[in-house]
Formats: sequence, structure tokens, C-alpha cells
Amino acid sequence: MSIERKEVEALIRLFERSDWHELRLETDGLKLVLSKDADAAAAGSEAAVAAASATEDPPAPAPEAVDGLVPITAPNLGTFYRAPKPGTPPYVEVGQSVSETTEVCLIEVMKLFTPVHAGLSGRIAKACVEDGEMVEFGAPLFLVEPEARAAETA
Amino acid sequence: MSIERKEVEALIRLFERSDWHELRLETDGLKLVLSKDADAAAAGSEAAVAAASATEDPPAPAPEAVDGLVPITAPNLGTFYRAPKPGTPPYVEVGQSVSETTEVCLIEVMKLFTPVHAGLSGRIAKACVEDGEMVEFGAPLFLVEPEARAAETA
Amino acid sequence: MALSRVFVANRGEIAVRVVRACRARGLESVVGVSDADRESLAAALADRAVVLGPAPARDSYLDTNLVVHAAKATGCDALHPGYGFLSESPVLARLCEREGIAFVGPRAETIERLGDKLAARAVAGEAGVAIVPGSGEIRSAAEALTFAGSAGYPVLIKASAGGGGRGMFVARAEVDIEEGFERASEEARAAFGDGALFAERFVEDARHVEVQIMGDGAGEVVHYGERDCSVQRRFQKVVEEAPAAALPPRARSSIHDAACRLARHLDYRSAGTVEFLYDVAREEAYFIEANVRIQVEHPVTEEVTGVDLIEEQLRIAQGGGLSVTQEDIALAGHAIECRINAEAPERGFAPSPGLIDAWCPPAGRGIRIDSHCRAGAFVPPFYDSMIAKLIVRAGSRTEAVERMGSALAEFRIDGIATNLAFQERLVRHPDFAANRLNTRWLEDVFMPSLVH
Amino acid sequence: MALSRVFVANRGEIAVRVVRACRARGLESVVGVSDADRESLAAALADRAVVLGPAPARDSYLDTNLVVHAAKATGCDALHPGYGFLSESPVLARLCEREGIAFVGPRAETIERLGDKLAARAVAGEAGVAIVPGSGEIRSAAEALTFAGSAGYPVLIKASAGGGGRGMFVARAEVDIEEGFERASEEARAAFGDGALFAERFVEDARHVEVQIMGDGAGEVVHYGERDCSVQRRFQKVVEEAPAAALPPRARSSIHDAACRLARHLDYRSAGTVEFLYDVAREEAYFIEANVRIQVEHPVTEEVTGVDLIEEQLRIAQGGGLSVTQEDIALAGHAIECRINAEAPERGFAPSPGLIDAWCPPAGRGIRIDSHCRAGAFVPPFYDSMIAKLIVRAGSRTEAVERMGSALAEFRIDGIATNLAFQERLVRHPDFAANRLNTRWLEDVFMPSLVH
Repeated sequence: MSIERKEVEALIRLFERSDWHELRLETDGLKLVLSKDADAAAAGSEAAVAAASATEDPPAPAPEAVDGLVPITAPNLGTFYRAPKPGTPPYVEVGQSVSETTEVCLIEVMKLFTPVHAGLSGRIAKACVEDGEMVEFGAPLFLVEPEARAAETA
Repeated sequence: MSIERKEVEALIRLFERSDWHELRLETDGLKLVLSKDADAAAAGSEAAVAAASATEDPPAPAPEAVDGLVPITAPNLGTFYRAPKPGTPPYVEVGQSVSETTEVCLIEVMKLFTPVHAGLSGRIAKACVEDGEMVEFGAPLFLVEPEARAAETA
Repeated sequence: MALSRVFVANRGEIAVRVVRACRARGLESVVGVSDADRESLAAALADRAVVLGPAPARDSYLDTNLVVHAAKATGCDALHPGYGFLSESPVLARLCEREGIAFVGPRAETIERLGDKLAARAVAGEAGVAIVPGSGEIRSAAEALTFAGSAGYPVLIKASAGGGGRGMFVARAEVDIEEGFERASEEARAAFGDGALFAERFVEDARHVEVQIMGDGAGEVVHYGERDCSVQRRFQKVVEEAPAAALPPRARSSIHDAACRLARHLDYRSAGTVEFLYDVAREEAYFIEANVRIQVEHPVTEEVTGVDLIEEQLRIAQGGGLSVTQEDIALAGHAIECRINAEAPERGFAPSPGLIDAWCPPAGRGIRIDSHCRAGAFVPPFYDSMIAKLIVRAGSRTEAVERMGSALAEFRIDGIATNLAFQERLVRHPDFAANRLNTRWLEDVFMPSLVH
Repeated sequence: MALSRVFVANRGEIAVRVVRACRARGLESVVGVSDADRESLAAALADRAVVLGPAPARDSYLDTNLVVHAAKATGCDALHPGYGFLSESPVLARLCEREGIAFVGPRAETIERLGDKLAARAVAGEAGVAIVPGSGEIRSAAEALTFAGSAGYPVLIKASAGGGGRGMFVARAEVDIEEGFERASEEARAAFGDGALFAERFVEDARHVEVQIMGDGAGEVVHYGERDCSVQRRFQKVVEEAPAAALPPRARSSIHDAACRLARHLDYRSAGTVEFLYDVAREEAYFIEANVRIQVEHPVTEEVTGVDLIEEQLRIAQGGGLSVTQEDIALAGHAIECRINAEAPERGFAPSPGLIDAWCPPAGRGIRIDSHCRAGAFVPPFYDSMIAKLIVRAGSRTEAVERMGSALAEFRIDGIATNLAFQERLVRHPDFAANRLNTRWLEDVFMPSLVH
């Protein structure tokens, strides 16, 4: 083998993080093919081995589309408030349409209240946090069905 | 990704040590193909990356055939003597034919002299150690051209 | 005060260190991390980790309100600021006070009085602690000239608000004063938003020595001996030792006394360091400044005294006072710390963040590693480049130097550039072994010796 | 004797430990390894490594002639045997003597006199050291019965040549004697090729305590306090501590004196351990045996005394004598060692050799790891399963127990089964915290508590 193990490891990590769908590497004695496409057939003889069982924890929630829904995430840690003031109606309700500049909630840090904007157009599909709860940076506050898709299902 | 990195690493190591020519693994999100056969074409799109440079040290000398020559190795650490006694002719000379039971040298440990047998039939192609030198376990003492090949080149 | 849960307002090795100390004292810990540190060792070891904000420190670790909000929201009744970041911010200390959170450090007013260098010099004067002959605030090059005329050259012009070597300039003769004043003033404004300057005598052959003190906040103060941190690059410490083996006994006891006097004068609470410039030729030590927090180099003191300074800080915050009297504190052996950084000395010490592929630290008798790194850890590009502190202790300085050389040689880190080889060459230099060092040795003697 | 190069006749962590100590004393080191240990850490750190023979220990580490030949052929003038393997072989010591190689250990005659248990008891008697009431050699079940009748039950029947728990049997009443004699005799023959037995009173509530001694070979002897190694499984130590906190002061000083008396009686050279059985009910300590080598658990003594026992052994071999007098040796704090093994406690402690995928040991203040392992290392199936010694020190036993629990929880080893979780449960058991332990606690109390 003329390729170092750590190089292979580094490549695999790089690949996992990348947008690439396939990575193919050939050196003197080793050929490495990584693919995220389950349909991409790998050639060669069928010296298959049983797949090792997967035990990794589910990935942490990230601001990516889930079932076509896009989260609005917390810009920092703070306390989540759905309404401008106690006793007033919430900024948004589930089912309501929002545009990029719609204020959807407040995040409070030491009595400083900062409005959070939707950041995209669409329809509020779900509220993820209870009023008055602490949220961390990056936590999903609402799930939004983006406009294009909302139009389809309307 | 539902496969753990360490599992991939373990597989690669396993593969490197094995006699297998190809290993193919599919799990939920990852497809891994390892091949020692430079001709085995891997399918999929051509998202090739430049091969990482290989910097691993050459493997330590092992009792394996080199250029078709087979080493006779030291059974333990000791002092190597080519002749039964000082002033007497050596057990074997380069070019000489040996059989499995031919004594080829002595290894001395604290004045205890143990003969080393050739262990195979063939022709002594090279003496690797000077008389009186310390050798370690596994060190090549002689290189032997095995009988079959010796017959060919004779 | 009965405390139960400590908010750790820091990252890296000191966050790990504080989490471990909390556990040792039966306290829970919550660490506030940035997005880049979600997977950090401190986050894994603490009872809980919360993500404050995105990776840049100003949006996470340096946001005072965010930090205190997180501490309150997670039910913490104490906050440890570590070093760097907000550790010397009187605003944080005051906010904690107001919110009923025990700040593990001095009172806000102490931080204020010692945080500004001019104010600190005044305090030292009140406490009868000698300071290097220096000016009050200087507002013009002309004022600097006048001072230099009476104190003699060379003269150091430096920012009042500063620290870390920024806003400093050495004037070796009259002709340098004008330029020095302008440059120092500019840098001070740029770095600290405050152009106030002062000037002082520049000691050519100087050692940086500092005394570790601890106070209960009610007048009781002890010291844990001194450290020598003369090996510096651009005013940043590179190697630290305890004790300062080169100090004559008289100078040693004089700085111990001065440090305690200063701390007692302020009813100092928690851990602090009083820094002195030791004039080798005159055998005199002058007060430089006080650091109102635990310091990076605190482990060398721990190794020669056997005390755990972080646990002691926690005990004081809990209202338990000092665990020892001065008589109980005995020093034994010698300890050295090398700061291991993700940086490439051969490329001007450029930071080298990235993925650590292999992490094989030395181990065994007399070896201590304070670090948040391990194989597979990612060194983010947003923060300080320190990835480990390698600390050795031995019976004597000579043995400790030998042990440090071997330990550095054994330490293997793959995947990123480090200063391991640089540090090894440094501690194996004959001047280092012989303790022929001063604050300029690294730049004037050692660095040039590497060029070939 | 001016020495320059030490042959390390061992493997694993102790080989690494000896290599480092050689370096600290300015000595070169050559390590003799088996084929399986070519890539070991000791081989990498030593100035040179030579491959003695194939993996099985009898063809490499246990071949006396091979070891001495390798030492001579590589120009070594001293040999350190570590522990286990040939460390207590008088043949090796004598061969070294004959070949002009300084054996880092006692003289061959000392090893002979203390190596056989019956002979050792006789020596103890000469030196006025109390032994547990016991018999001379017993040649039949009848002789065992006679002894038990006078000393009282229970009685321990054990092999004279033995060690490590093999060839031992407890007879609780007359009816057990016959079977015990037969089984112990059989096991003794099988394990040691020598069926000689003796019997002694079995102390029900006993602690295993031992005194670390060091002699210059010319009559000067010091002790470094004692250790408590009561936590044992099948007579194998699992956890060791220093000091033995449960010992009353009178018993403590009595074993110190007895150990020194024994060592002085033999003009003992190098490091040794005198083991005692402490009868908790009677508050009496009886001599068990002496170990004529450095022991696995020596680091706990180093941590509370500050001395480096391996370096001290080397100094004595170099003719430098003892570095300290008894008055110089002061104890501070408490240290605990847990043996970390590649074994699966839940599968009857089956050894689990294999490849270590991840190796993330705890680190920081008060933590010491003595180990030859790292990520990517292969634990070969041919030898002892110990892969690390985790040692903690703290100001008190309570703090040390807490630190050990945390350190074990932090320690992560992937790829092979280990006893980390087992050790963590052990040190977190209320009996362990309260130091309510004896030599049978692990098997009689702790192990059953794991069953659910």
C-alpha cells in the first residue's frame, strides 16, 4: 500500500462534508471509490462483505430542508417569545403565509428583545418552540413550507 | 452518514492485510469500494480528484520472496558464523546448491552454537551477513534461488 | 454561598480544566460554546453545553449579555470566566453581581482599578509597591522627551489601556521619541479605542517574574511563590517556569511581600497575578501590572506547590475562604510549561487551524498535559492557536529541562503544523539549560540562531 | 560504576518507563523485543531496539541466554529487568554478574534467598520480622492437619515456589484439608514443576499492605512508605493506593521498621517490596513475602513521595548510592492506581487483544498515565493484558477517589474490550469511597453487586 491511512481517512471526512456525490481515487496499489448515490453501481468482482452495522448517533439538527420544510433558526441563544407583549396575539400562526421580512418572533437576551425575520417566503408549517423557552443558536424556531411548494400543495 | 469512520478505517486496514483483491460495501448513505486491482474499473460519474501523494515508508524486510529469491532467516537473535570453526571452510558458498536439511550457518547465543538449516531446496544466490555479526530474529541470512527457478535459469 | 452549578464562560483547555475542577468540588458545570465548539471536549465533559452563537467570538464568547443570559437560563449560580475573552471585564463581573451569580474572580471594582495600567500603578503606589520609574499620562512627544531626559534612555512608550504587547514602542535615543509616540498612540487607538499613553524606563536585561496570589475578599491573602516567564515572543509568553530559579533570595521575598501587600490593600478576592520586571543588573524588581484572573501558566505553580488553584477559586466563590495559611504552602521541585500552538514557526508563526489526524502526547511520571484536543478534533480558525500546555515537573530545574526536551520529542501531532519542534530546540538551547535568559533572549538570541 | 548503556529486558509500559528514566539520567537504552513488539512504543523511544525472537515469550523475553547475549552484543553495560518475565530470576542476575553487566536489581543470592517463600520466611525470622503463624514444608495431608489443629482454622495451603495465586487453597475445617492438600500440590507441580507446600493461618479480614524499600547494597536502606493493595481478584492486584490510609499509626511504623530490618539484614540492593498481611481485627501485620524488583504499582509511591524509583535504581546501579536519607523522604497527599486491561469483565475477564482504534486518555492536573499504547497500536495476544496504568493523586483520599472516577469516565478506548467501566464502578462503590475494604471485598462484595 502506498497511500497512508490518514490520507484515506481525511478524504472520507472531506467527502462526507462535501456536496460531491462521488469520489474516485487511484494510486499505485489502491483504488478508492466513495459514492453517496445508492444507485451508482461499482464495478469489479463481487467480493462483497456484510455491511458493518451503523451505530452513529443521528446527526444534530441543521438548518437544512426536512421533508421539503425549511427551518427558521435562532440567530443566538436567548428566550423565545411568540408575541410582541404578554397577552397580545402571536406574530405568526401555523398556516399563515410569511415573506422574507415578516417578523415571526422575538429572541430576548437580558431584556433586549430582537425580532427574528422569516428570511424566506412561504407558509408556517410548524412552531417548534414553546413561548418563553430558552433556545440555543441554530435551533429551529419554525418550519416553513417554501413558496414554490406551498403553491403546489395549495 | 450512517457508517462510523472507525469502521471504515478498520475495513481499510483489514483489506490492506488481506489477500482479497476487492472489497465492496454498501450501507444507507455510503458506498465503499476498495480494490487492489489497478484495472478494475469503478463505475459512476468521473468526479475524480488528484491522488494524494504517497509518503509511507517501505515495509520492513519480511521473509518473502524478493525478485524470486527466498531468504533463509535467523530463528532468533545471535551471532552469525559461516563456518563450523574458525579457519574451516564455510558451510555454504554462493552458487552452491542446498536442500531443505543442508546446514548453512551457525547462530551462537552465549557460546551455544545452533546450526541453521536451509529449509528449502535451491541455489545460494547471496550471503547477507558478515561472519561474526550480530543478527536479529527474522533477519535474512542468505537469499536462495528456489529449485524450480534455479532449474529454469540453469 | 452554597453553589450548585457553574457556568463556564470560555473554551479550549481552560474550559476543560474548569469543568474538571467543578466536578472535583461536587459542582455541576454548564459550558457556553460557539457553533464551532459544539463538539469540543469541554462540551462533552460538562454536565451540559449550550450554543451561544455563531463561531466568531464577538457573537458568542465576547457577548457579555449573551453569556449572562445563558448562565441564568441554565440555572447557574456561579460563573467562571477562565482567561482571555471576558475574564477581565468589569462589566461581566458587575452584571453577574447584579443577577445574583457568583463571579469566580475579583469584585468588579478591583477589576476596574487594576485593569487600567495607569490606575494600577497608582494602586501600587498606595500599597508601597515599587514601580519602574515612569511618567503619568503623556499627551505629546514633548512630554515624553521631558520624561526620558530625567529617567534616562532607553524608554518604553506604551498604551495605558493595552496588553499583549500592542501599542508599545522602545525609544533608544531622543531621535526615536517622536516616531515612537506617534506609532504607539496610533496602535493604541486602533487596538483599544483609547490613545492614552505613558512612558517608563526600559530595562535592557530584564526578567519577567510574577507572583501568584489568592485572596478571600476579606483581607486574607496568600502567595504561592513566583514564576519566571522571561521567554517571550512579541511580548507573548512562550515558556513559563516555577520557581524563578535565577532570582536571588532577597529579590524573591521582596516580590512576594509586594504582591501580598498590593492584594491586601484591595481586599483582593480569588486568584490573581502580580507581574514584575526584574532588573538583573540592579537586582531590583518593579511592579508592571496585575492580572485579575487565573493565567495560562498557572499549572507550573500548581506543580511545585501541590495546590489546585482553580478549585481554590471555586472554594472562595462558595464562601469557603482560603484552604491554607501562608505557612502551609511549601514549594518543592521545579516545573516548566511550554505552550503548544497550532502555528508554523517557519512561516512567521502563521496559525495553522485544521483537523488533527493523530494526537500522541507524551505521558508518564512528571508529565502533565492540559488540552482540549485529541485525534479527530478540529482546530477552528476563529480563536487563539494554543492547542495544549505541556507541563513537566522534576526535582531540579536541570532535570525538568531534560524531561521537557524528551517530552517534546515524544509528542506527535499530525494533520496541522505546530511549534513542537521549535519548542524542543528552544529548551535544548545551551542558554536555556543554563538559565541565561531575559525577556529579549528569544528574539535577540534564539530566533537568530535558527537561521542558517 | 560508570555506566553508559542499559539493556531493557522487558516490554509494555515498564519498558517505556525504563527507557524514559534512562534518558533522564543521561543513559542510552537498548530494548530487546519480540517479533510482535517491533512497532512498540518502547522500541520507538529507545536509542535502539533489537528483535530477540518470535512472539511467544519463552522464545524471546523469557530466554535468559538470548537476553544477555543481546545485551552484550549491543554494548550494554547494565540491564534492567522490569517486572514479570525474568525480573526475579537469580540465573539472569548471576549471568549478568559473570558477564560484567550491572544488573539493576538485587544480587543473585538475595534473589535466591527471597525468591523461595520458605527461605524468605526463614530470613524474616532471622531479621526478627513477624510472620503469619505457619508451618514448615508439609509433605502430607496429615502434617497439614496437625498444623491446622494448633494454629486454628481457616488455614491456607500454598505452594512454596508459587506466586500469583496459583497453587493456593483455603481449608475452613478439617474436612477440607485432604482435598486442599491434593489440589494445591497438583497445581503447584503443574504451574511451577515443584510440588512443595506449606500452610499458614488464614486471616479472614485482611488487608494487603506492602512497604517500598530501596537499598544501596552496602547496608544503607530507606523506605518510601507503604501501599494498600487489598483490592484483588484471584490474588491479582486490581487497584493500589498510597498511603494505606486505613492503617493505624502504630501498625504503619511497625511494618516500615520490619521492612527496613529485613532489607538491612541482606544488605539489600536496589528497589524491593516487603509484603504484609494486615489482620484488621488483631491490628497486627505479618510478613508474607518480598518482591525483589520494581513493582507494577510503584507509581503510587512516586506520586506521594515525589521520588523517581526507577531513576533511583539506575543511580544505585551506577554506584551513586541512595540519593536521600530517611529524613528527606516526606509523604504528601494520596495516590491511586487502576490497572487498565484489555479484557472483558462481562465475559469472565477474557483477554481481548486487538487493534486500538481510538485512544483518548484523560489528562490534566493530578493525572498520570503509564502506558505503551496509543491509537493504532496492536495489543498482541501473547502477553499480559495490561495496557495502561491510570494513576491519580490529590490532597486527600476522598479527592483522589473522586478524581479517579472522573478520569476513568473520561478515558475512551475503542477497538478492544477493556475493564474501564468495571474499574469506574469499582471506585464509585460506597465501600471503596469509605475505604471499607479487605482482600476478599472485590470477589465477595463487589462482584456479586454487579449481578442484576
